[in-house]
Amino acid sequence: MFSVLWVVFIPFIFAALTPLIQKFIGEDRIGLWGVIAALLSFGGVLSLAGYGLGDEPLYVIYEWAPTFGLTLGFYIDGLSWLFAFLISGIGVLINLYAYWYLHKPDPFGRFFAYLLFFMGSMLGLVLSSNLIILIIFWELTTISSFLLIGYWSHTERARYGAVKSILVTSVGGLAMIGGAVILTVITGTAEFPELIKKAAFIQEHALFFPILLLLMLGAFSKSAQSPFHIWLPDAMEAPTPVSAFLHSSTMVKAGVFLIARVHPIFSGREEWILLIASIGLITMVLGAYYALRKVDLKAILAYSTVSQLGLMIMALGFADVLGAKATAFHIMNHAAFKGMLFLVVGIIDHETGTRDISRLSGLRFTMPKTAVLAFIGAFASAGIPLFNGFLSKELIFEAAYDQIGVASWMAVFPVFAVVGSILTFTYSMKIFFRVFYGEEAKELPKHPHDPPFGMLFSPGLLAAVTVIVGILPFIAERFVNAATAAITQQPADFYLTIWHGFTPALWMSVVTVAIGIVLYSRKALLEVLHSKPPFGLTVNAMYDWWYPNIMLGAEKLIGVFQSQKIRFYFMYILGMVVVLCGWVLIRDGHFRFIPHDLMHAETYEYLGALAFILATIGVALFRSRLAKVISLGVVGYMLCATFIVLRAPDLALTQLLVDIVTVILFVLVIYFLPQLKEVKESLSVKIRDLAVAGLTGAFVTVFVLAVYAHRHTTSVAEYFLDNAYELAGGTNVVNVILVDFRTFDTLGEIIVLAIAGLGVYALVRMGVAHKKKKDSSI
Amino acid sequence: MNLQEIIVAFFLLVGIFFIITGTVGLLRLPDFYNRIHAPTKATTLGVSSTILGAVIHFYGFPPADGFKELLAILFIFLTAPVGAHMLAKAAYHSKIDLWKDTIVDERAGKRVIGEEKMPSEEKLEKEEEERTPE
Amino acid sequence: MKISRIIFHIVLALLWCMMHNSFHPATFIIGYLLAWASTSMFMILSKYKPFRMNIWEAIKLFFVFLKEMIVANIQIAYIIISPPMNIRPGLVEYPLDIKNEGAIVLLANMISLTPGTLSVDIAEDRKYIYVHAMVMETPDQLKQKIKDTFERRILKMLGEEAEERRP
Amino acid sequence: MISLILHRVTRVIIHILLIFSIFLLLKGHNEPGGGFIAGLMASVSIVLVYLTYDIETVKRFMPISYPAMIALGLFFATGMGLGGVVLGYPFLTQTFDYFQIPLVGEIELATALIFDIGVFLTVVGATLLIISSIGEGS
Amino acid sequence: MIGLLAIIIGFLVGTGTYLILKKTAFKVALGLVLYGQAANLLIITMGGVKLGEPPIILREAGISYSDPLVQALILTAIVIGFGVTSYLLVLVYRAYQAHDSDSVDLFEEVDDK
Amino acid sequence: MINNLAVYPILIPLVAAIIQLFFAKNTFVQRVLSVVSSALILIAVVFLYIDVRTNGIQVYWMSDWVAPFGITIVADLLACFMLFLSALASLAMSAYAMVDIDANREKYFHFPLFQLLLMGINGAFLTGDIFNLFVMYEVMLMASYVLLAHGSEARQLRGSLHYVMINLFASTFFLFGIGLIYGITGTLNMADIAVAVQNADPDTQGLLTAVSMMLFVVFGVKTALVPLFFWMPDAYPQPPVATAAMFAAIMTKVGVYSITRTFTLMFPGDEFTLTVIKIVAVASMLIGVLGAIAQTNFRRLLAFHSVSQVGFMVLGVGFFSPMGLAGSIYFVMHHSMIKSSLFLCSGIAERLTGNRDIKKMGGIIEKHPFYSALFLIAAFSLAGLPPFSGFFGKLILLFAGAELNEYIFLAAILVGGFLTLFSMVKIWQMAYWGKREPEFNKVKVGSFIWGIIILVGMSMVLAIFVQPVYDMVLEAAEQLLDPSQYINAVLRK
Amino acid sequence: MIEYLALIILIIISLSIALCMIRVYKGPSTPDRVMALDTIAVNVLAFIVILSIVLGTEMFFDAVLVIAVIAFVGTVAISKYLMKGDIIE
Ligand code: NA
Ligand code: NA
Repeated sequence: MFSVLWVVFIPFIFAALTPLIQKFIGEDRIGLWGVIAALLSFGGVLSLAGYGLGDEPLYVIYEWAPTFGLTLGFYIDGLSWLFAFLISGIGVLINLYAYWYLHKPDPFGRFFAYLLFFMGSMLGLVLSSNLIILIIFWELTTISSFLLIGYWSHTERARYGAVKSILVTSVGGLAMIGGAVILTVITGTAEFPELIKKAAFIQEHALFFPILLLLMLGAFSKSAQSPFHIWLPDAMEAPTPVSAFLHSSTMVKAGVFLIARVHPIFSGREEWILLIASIGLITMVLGAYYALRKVDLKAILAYSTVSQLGLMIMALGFADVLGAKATAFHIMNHAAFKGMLFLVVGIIDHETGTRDISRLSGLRFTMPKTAVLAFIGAFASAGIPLFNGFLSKELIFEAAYDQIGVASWMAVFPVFAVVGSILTFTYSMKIFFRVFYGEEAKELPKHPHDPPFGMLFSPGLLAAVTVIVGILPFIAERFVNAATAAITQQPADFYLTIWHGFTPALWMSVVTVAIGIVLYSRKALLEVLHSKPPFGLTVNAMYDWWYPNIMLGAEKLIGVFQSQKIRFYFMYILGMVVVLCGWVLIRDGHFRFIPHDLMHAETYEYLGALAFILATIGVALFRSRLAKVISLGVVGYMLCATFIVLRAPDLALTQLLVDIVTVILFVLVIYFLPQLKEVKESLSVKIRDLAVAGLTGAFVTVFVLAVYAHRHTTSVAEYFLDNAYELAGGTNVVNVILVDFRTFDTLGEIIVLAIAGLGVYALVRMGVAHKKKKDSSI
Repeated sequence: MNLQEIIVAFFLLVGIFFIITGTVGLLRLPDFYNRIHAPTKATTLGVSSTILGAVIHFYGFPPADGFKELLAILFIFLTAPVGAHMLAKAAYHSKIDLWKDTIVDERAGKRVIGEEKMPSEEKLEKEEEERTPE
Repeated sequence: MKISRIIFHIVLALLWCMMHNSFHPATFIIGYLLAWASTSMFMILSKYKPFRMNIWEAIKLFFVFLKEMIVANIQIAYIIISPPMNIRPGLVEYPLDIKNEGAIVLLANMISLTPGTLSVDIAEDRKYIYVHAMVMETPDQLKQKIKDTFERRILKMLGEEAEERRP
Repeated sequence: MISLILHRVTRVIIHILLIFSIFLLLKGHNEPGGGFIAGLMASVSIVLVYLTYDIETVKRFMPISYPAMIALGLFFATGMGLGGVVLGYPFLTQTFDYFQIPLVGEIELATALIFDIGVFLTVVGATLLIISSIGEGS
Repeated sequence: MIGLLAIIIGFLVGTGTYLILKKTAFKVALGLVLYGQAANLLIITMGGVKLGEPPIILREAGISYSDPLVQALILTAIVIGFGVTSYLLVLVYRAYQAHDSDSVDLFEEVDDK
Repeated sequence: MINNLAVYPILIPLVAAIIQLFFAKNTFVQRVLSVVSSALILIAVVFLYIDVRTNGIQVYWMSDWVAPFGITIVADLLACFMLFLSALASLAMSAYAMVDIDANREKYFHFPLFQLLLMGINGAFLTGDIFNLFVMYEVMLMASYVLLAHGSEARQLRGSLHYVMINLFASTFFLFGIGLIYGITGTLNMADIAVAVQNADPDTQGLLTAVSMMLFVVFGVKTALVPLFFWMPDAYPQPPVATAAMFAAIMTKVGVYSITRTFTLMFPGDEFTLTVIKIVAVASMLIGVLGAIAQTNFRRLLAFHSVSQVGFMVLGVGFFSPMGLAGSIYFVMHHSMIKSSLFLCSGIAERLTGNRDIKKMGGIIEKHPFYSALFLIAAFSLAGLPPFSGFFGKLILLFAGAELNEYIFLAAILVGGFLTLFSMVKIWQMAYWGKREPEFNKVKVGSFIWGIIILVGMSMVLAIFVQPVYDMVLEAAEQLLDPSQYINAVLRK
Repeated sequence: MIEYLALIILIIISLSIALCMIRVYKGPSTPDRVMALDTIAVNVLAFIVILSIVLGTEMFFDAVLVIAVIAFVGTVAISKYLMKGDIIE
């Protein structure tokens, strides 16, 4: 049990300690720290081989947040162990390679911290038994790969690639979260073993397809399936070890892993095949086509990866044992040869200073060792016998061919599998022959030669695996069987051999190679593929359009509302009040004209009200500010009189005093303010303002009357009247309320006043002296 | 209707009479300097007799109590002339013209009131320009 | 000086008592203390030139003023209300005999309180009060009237004699 | 000097106003008035002094720091409340009692008055701080 | 009576609204003062306009008083409104000093340094 | 002796402020008092929480007058959480302010004003009286007005002009609302109002809904919901960063708190109300984040995010289920920590580069990797990426929505999360990535980041211990959904 | 009896206040408006006195006193502004 935690968390812990260790052993040697971490993790994985390759999986759970089905659970079966094995194993090689690859002024410590962080996340992802925990690690790989891709962030391209990768993959990630939450809520669990038990229930559920689609969006975006594939080529801006690690064997396979993981839960229904196999197929063909059109070696490899991932996903989409088996095998093989190819490209880039296929040629003379490696990688990729790629591709052909039996339209799968493979064969040949054959290239940025042993070691090892598995495939049998059993939840017991006899798959391979050779040797045919983009509007162009335009659009949208003109803000608030409250009032029939009985009043009250209203309107009407203030003063007096009429002497006093002080304040401030400019308001603005004013005024009147009609019959005020004298010792109940019953309000009130005072003081005193200060002599 | 009521009524009527003349004067008189005489009337005699009437109403005649109320009269007599004076001075200062039929202006040509010079004449003039309501 | 201040204190204390509607000694003492506190706080504001005052003349002045005010009120009221407005307004320069600033202010305020006349300003050299009157026959008549009704009596009250200083 | 008349009248009336404000403060518990009204009253009267004199003069004869006055006011109000807490009552608990004082008779003393004084001081301090700050700001 | 009061409140709010829709900071401040007064009037209305004695206890039986609680609330509200209004006014004036404009609209320069 | 625990969070800052005012010239005493006050509140809140957990809702009668007549201080679990947050934030801000606030501001009452702000905030969380809530709001707002313009720089003055006006305007509607509530119910005590609302006849119910909508708009303005938020992005970037962080961390939450309280206790949500709340919440979530995307001013961008994040919290209230409310509270906690640390981060970035525009920044990670890492954690937490607190906040809301079959809102949460990530990535790649050899002002970053470390650390605690924290907030949510607990505690003791 | 009279007077006073508003509207100068404001203050004062009679309570007299003693401060402030432009030197 412990070793599971060990495997997952060792890289994290080592990553976190990197800055500290770097201080001790020096930046130059921090790479060794990474290698040690990876080795420790790899050792842990090996120690778990018994579960991964045996019959009984390991399933450990640490409770975390049961409400959300969150358990820190780990599930080690053939599938997850295979992935963990690849991740940690290749991780060791990558760390080793990077130790030689990096050079100043790159910050080494940060690189290895990111790399270990990524490795840990990836291990957590594949080992977790819980869908939500898987997603958590999934997002961690997103974050860490974001940091890795943007490692050379001083270059525009690196930032672009990193941003693109995180944005595109997190679209899927978020969808996945949605799907996982819904799935957890309807089933009550997020544990894969539990979910598998409930597969029938899930497949019956009305939300089956939404959940599947949401989860698959995650898988497709991570595994760069069309149309999400766009991020992967730009992610090649990362240092080559990163590309080799992330984009050959680990991160991009997370999607494949997820599909394999949920295979037993979802694969029973047709939607599965329709969705997954088709997307895989499209991606495979498109990816290979793009790879063929590229001249940058890394770009070729990137699209090649896209294509290969499509191939695997297509096979998983078949939802049968053969597809699962083919995928499992191809995952291994692809990791080996593609990882190696990336490292080789890294070497080429490192030694020649360029990755442009049109500038490179004839490197076999100067870099013979590298050439051998490249040869193995390219031929494995092309699916030539004796290399491992051939074997797994053949299995996929077989699986695809079998689909014809399921439904006749599914003949598209074998047909297009061949088409894709032809393209793959062609670009693989390009990789090797264009770079290593032909005239020896002149004018390269650097003088090429074979790299140091350290850099050759990792690709060399992978090359060995490629060849050995290609020749002696039974070595991989246990791995593949265990993984297949895990994917299909059925015992799997296959033999892997080079020769199956003259099966349809073999003929498909023959056709592939034959047409491939024709295609590669006929330059004219290649030219056709190169020159004309089949459609103008590519997904990439859409992304590039969308990225700045969402900002521009947001700016425009916000600019419309956030006009920085406060009158509109007021109108929004008023509008919201009037609409919400008004709607309820009208709905419930509270909206009526003033009833006659409510209008009963003394004559003097009518006259006073008239004066009040006149004064109120005056505040708005007068043009001179002083006149406005005077009118406001009158309003204050009228309010005072109103308070008297309503038997509120304290209020009348307060209002009077406040009125005077307010008038003085206004006059004081008028002095400092500029003359009111004669702002010509258009008639429509005036009408608008009047309409808004009238509407709100009427609304408040109606609201007040409606509430008054339903006024309380008893209130707490009676208590105050009853007890003010006996219990609080005062006859002025208002004052008693202020200083006794509700002292805290009064305390708050004077605090407000105190702050206002201090605030004004600070405001006036702290300001920079106003340049155009009025001549103080006046 | 007893004597006290009669006295109260008398004072109230006198009060309201002067108050209303004050208002009428405020409306009718031709220029600011004439108009300002009107409120003086309302404040002095009008308000005093109103208050007196009220005091008698509440406390009898002669009032045995209600000194506080009477204090209001004192306050008015203290403050009213100052307000009127300040306002008139300000008006004169801001060059508000005397009525065309004013018979004499012995201060003409000596417009400067007080020690200091006029503040910003333009400013006040502008204020004047704007005084017509919309 | 002391005495005038004490008198002022007493007046203030009496006002305090009036506010309370109570002339209880305790109230008075509290009022006196408050008056003392207030005048001490605003020391500068409480410095008065000492002057003697004839109480009898003061009372007489008060009633004369009352009479004048009532008469003027009625006159002016009549003018305001009568349909043809018989006003003869003017701004006159009223020459002062009084020297004491406090007394000048007293006079000026009396003028203002009497309807129909208003002190617009006191000249810088304290020699004139500028009076706006609503009705006057001639400026001299108006000045004479002010002199006779108010200024002389004020001077009397202060125990001074009016210099003959005809305008 | 803006006006002799204003000067002279202010000299007299300021004391009346202040005393009146104290009157409003003290009787607020039983009749209209109270700390806030009294505070504003006192503020207005001192504003009158500001209007009559210039700021420098007022500063000279009234060397009061308004921020300190505010602090003092808050101190009174809060301190009164805390007094209750110390004695085991909730914050801001008020009490009152009637006392016989020779010569004066029965008077009521309420802790509310202390609170009201706090209100008074804060209001005066804040209002005057505002007005004098603007005045000075010119 | 209540009808009249409601109409007055409506006018205060309406006028206040008209003013706050203006461009001049000073007018907006005026409008807000009117709004505050409307609020005060509204609250006292809600205490009822049944018009008893002012809430100063006369210690006699059978007297009905007007609602003291609303009055206390309004007093608090007036004070708070006064404090905020004063601060706002000074802010208006200081903002004018700083930018030489008493418009309420913000400028670009406010956005970024 | 009575138990004064509930009133300490109000009392401590008040007393501290008064003492600080007396020590107006001694800034050292003021600084120390600031930190001490926050620490004391924090301790008091922890004890208060324990008290509430063991003895139920704590009710404190101010001035010794029983409810509903006097002002009642009520500490329930929600209030405790909010108090905890405000104390935590103020502690972090005080630590930051020690090095950030300039002498001039210190001289002009920065510290006492801050304490009074805190008092207003805590008062708003604790009060059980609707009018007192208004008063506490005003204390808080008044202090915030002053702190916002404190320093009187030109752009501050103008920025705060809108802020003051809008809030004054909204406060008026608050008063309208209180008046109308009193008119209908005849009481101001929130528990008493709740009883009155329960007993109201059907004819009056509609009126009460209308009044509650008015309050919703008021709180919506204060908490900056769409379409009421426009004042906020111009205001919050203006003051010193410690102040801005406090505003962002706690002040907007007061509005959320009030909405929660109003629509759980006084006007328990009906169909119409909840629909309105949810629509407004979603609009805020999306429009707020779009606003953030449009900005390049660091602080404005963060301010816009608050609009969006508040939408998440209010959405939880709109769900009106235990899980929804729990999610809302959790989100409030997460956001107050994360948003304030982001603001503090922006302050450091400004100091380093002398700029507020991220376009003019770059390469911070090269020189200050640790500080950059703190920012990154906070940024990704805000964006809701796991394993940070924001992820769990969102997760709880997602679960709540899924349980109620509110799939549209689920989608909105996810879209909002994506756009948030977009904008955070934008900051990161513009300001922290970039130049290889950046040139910065001399800043002792080490002395600034303690506040950030506290806050980010707490948010990590929130994330790691999500289950216990969730259990705690769920308890609070259940308490909210059972208003009788509150009512009984207040009205019958 | 007196109450009836007082009621009539009240009507007259409120009419008077309304009429004063005409002067506020017409101006034409600021001092005219201030004067109208002053007159309104006086009218309100009288209004309160008379209303006290109608209602039979003396509780409003403090307001009377305050108007009497305070109203002129506003006038002084505006006057000083008109005179000097600056109301506090
Ligand atoms: Na930049
Ligand atoms: Na940059």
